Amino acid sequence: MNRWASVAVALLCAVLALALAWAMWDLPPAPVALPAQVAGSLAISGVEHPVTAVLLNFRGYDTLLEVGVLLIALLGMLAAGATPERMTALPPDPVLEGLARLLAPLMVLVAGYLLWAGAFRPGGAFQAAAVLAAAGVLLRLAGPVTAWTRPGRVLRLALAAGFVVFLAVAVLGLAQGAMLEYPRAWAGSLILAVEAGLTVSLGLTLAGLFLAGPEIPRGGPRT
Amino acid sequence: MSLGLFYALVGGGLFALGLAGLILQPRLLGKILAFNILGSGAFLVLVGLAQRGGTPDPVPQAMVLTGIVVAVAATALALALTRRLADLSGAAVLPEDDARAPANPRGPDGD
Amino acid sequence: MSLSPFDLLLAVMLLLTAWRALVAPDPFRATVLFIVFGLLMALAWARLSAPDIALAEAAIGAGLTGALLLDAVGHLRAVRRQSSPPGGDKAREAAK
Amino acid sequence: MAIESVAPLPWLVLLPLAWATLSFLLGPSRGAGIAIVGLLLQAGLVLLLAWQLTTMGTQHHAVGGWGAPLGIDLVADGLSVVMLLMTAAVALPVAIYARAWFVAKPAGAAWFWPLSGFLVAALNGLFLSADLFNIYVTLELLGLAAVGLTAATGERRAVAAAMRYLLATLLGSGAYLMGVALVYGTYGSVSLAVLGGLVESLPVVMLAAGLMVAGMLLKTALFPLHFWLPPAHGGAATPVSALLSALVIKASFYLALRLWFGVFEPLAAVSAAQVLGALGAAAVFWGSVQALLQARLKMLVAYSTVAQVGYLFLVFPLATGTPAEAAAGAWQGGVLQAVAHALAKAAMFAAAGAMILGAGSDRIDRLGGVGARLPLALFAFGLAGIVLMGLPPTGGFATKWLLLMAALETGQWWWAAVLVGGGLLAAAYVFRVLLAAFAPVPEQGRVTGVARSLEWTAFALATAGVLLGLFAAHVVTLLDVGA
Repeated sequence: MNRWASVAVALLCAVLALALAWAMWDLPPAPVALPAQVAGSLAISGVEHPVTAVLLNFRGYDTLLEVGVLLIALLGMLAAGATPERMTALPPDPVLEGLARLLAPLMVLVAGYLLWAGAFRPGGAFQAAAVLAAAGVLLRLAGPVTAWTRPGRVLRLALAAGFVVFLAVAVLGLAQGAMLEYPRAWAGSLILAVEAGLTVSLGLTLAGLFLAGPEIPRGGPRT
Repeated sequence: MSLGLFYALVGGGLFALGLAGLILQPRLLGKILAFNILGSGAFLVLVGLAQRGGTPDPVPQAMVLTGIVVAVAATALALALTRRLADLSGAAVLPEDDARAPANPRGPDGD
Repeated sequence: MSLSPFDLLLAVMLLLTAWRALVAPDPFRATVLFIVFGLLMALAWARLSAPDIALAEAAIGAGLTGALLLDAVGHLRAVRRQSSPPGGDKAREAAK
Repeated sequence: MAIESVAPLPWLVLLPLAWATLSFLLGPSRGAGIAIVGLLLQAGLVLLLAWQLTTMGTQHHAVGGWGAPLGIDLVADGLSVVMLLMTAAVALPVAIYARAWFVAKPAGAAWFWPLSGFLVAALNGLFLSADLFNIYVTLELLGLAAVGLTAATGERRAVAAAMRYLLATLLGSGAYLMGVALVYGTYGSVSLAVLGGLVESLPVVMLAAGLMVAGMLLKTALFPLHFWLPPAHGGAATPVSALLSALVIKASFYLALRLWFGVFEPLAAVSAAQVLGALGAAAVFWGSVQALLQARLKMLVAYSTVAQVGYLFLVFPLATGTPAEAAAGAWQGGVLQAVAHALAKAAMFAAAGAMILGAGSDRIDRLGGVGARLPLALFAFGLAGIVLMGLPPTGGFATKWLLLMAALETGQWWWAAVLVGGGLLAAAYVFRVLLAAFAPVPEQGRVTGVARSLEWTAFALATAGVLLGLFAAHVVTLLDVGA
């Protein structure tokens, strides 16, 4: 792009920023107050933490599709293909490996705590999954876990498990009258089941986003 | 000015910055960073503007959590494609002259 | 909660790191700046009474995205080193 | 189970998600069978839904039992159902085509089935959603699935095209998300039903509408934002090209239509509509001329999509601020154009794929002998071409007729000139292919036969595009439900 076009783009973006600021300035209060509605229905949502209630109950459908987004991102990466001959284990690094073997179980523990805590305070499946994924990445960097291009049957099952549980709960809800409608008495346990499934699958998927790539170069070019 | 509105304004600035970066950055890695900054800007507006009255609103907060996961998924896919492209062509820019895109009116593959 | 000098500083830092990450010529430097940006975002979320997002942003936005970016930067460097000898097949293909 | 107790709305999303997951669990390159069964069931569900619509009117489903604005609503009105019918009518034949295609050409087969299942689920979800943020999630699901499918052959050209496509689609949904953020901030809800009674002409809403519509223009590849489309649609595996060109760009067009003539109607300006129409006209000419200049068959078909997208945007000047009757005609013409193009373009890509497979090259000047060896594929290509030209009695004719009438009734004759000129240019690029295919076999080349199902599905799709013209009145009746 030539210089003048770049300047024009930069100027237009600056104008956009100013327009946004001007438009947001001094808005009257919103006519619909959802926080009050969330608070009103929180008691029958099955969880005590409002964000978790929105994420897995009131707008659980968004979350269902979002798990699908993660899965297809992974599928897209696998489909685009990492060159198979690059798929080898990294040379072991004893210090890093020792650290990883120490930290990984600890991280799994933290993930478990976050998952359990999500019902009544900040935390939940996504944060727990992120910690699990971090453990996976660490193990990958340290050497014990190898990259994969074509996940085997067990891994595929583990990757999809959270989504399958979520889908099953969505279908189960249809018996109540609507997709993803939890029976009142079971809402809490069903949400916890969904979250547990999601933690494992999302953790693996997030780690997979990292592991599905070609190997990490270390110390100069490889053949 | 309320805290919410203040961060919404910052979000507007980040969005515009990301937009400019996405268009002007020739390198793919730069474009991917720009997309993430653009997204962060939109997230700040979503939560900030909704909370301009001072009360926390769990609904946009949950939406942003969804959005962050979507963004990391998109970023991972973009990086995988960038690496694949670099493996195949030896460069981390879009081939031919359309690194100048998206103002380029003509697609590649004119051969 | 009302606006404090800390918020002003945070806003300036957010815009500045975002700007620097976008204009940095070196990909590694740009990525590090982006990770700093992600951590600052986590602080902003905490200020907006959104601890859930702050946690997710730190873990996913800065942590995982950062790891992915650093990994990609390393890979791209290795590729460039491999394909840099003049007249290599890949270089010729890229020039086509 | 009694047929009345089946709720098609949630199942239209759950069913493709289920077969996508199942085919993922089965493993690489597996799942064609369950996909076809799933799409057959889906076709049945959509027909059931269409029947419910004509007898009982607009259908609703409150996900989670909460109802908007706390929960997310699914709503099927006439427009949604026509789009769902289009999706089912294209996806099923393309799946049958893909099954045979990947036997002949395995490149890109590994994760085609799960990715296309998610793609179909995203399309259905988008057409049914009545919630702006939920639509954002379906848009991302759709975009990433489409990009993954584009890149799946793993060739340099395809990966570069996928990357460009990804950046365009992410920018489009980023702009859309910003619009959603502004709308939520202003009104405190993202439910289309709630917003319908609230939206007024505030600067912040104007900005939101502008960002959202601009994002959709980029995703629909309206000239001059079409730079990403030809390499992506031309470079992907052929069944993928068919899905992308026929369906994926229609999703963002649908959303632009839904927003412009729905929640944002109070702000729709005649001047902005004229600009969209002008871009559409430019797309028709630019895309057609580029199609004429292409050396490769699939690139020609891809540029034809750029041109055909142009017609879609003539709806905006013809139905904004014009008398109700003319506006209704233009609206019907625009939606019919989306459907007619979906059928014809899927047919055209399918036929082109069969011809390329037979000729062993995708260069138009090497197509000699195809006419004699693969007459059915060439016939399907020609039929699809006739639909795109807009000759009677095809679906293309019905759409052009409706748009032409609206142009004349509103005194905007210049759009009529675009319709006629575009048809002539389409004829030129279609005949270019037909002439090349009827040429004798080149010296060293020889044309081989291809699987019968490749030719038959192309023919079926093209025939559907023709028949659409005869059943246009039914489609229009359906479209009017809840409008």
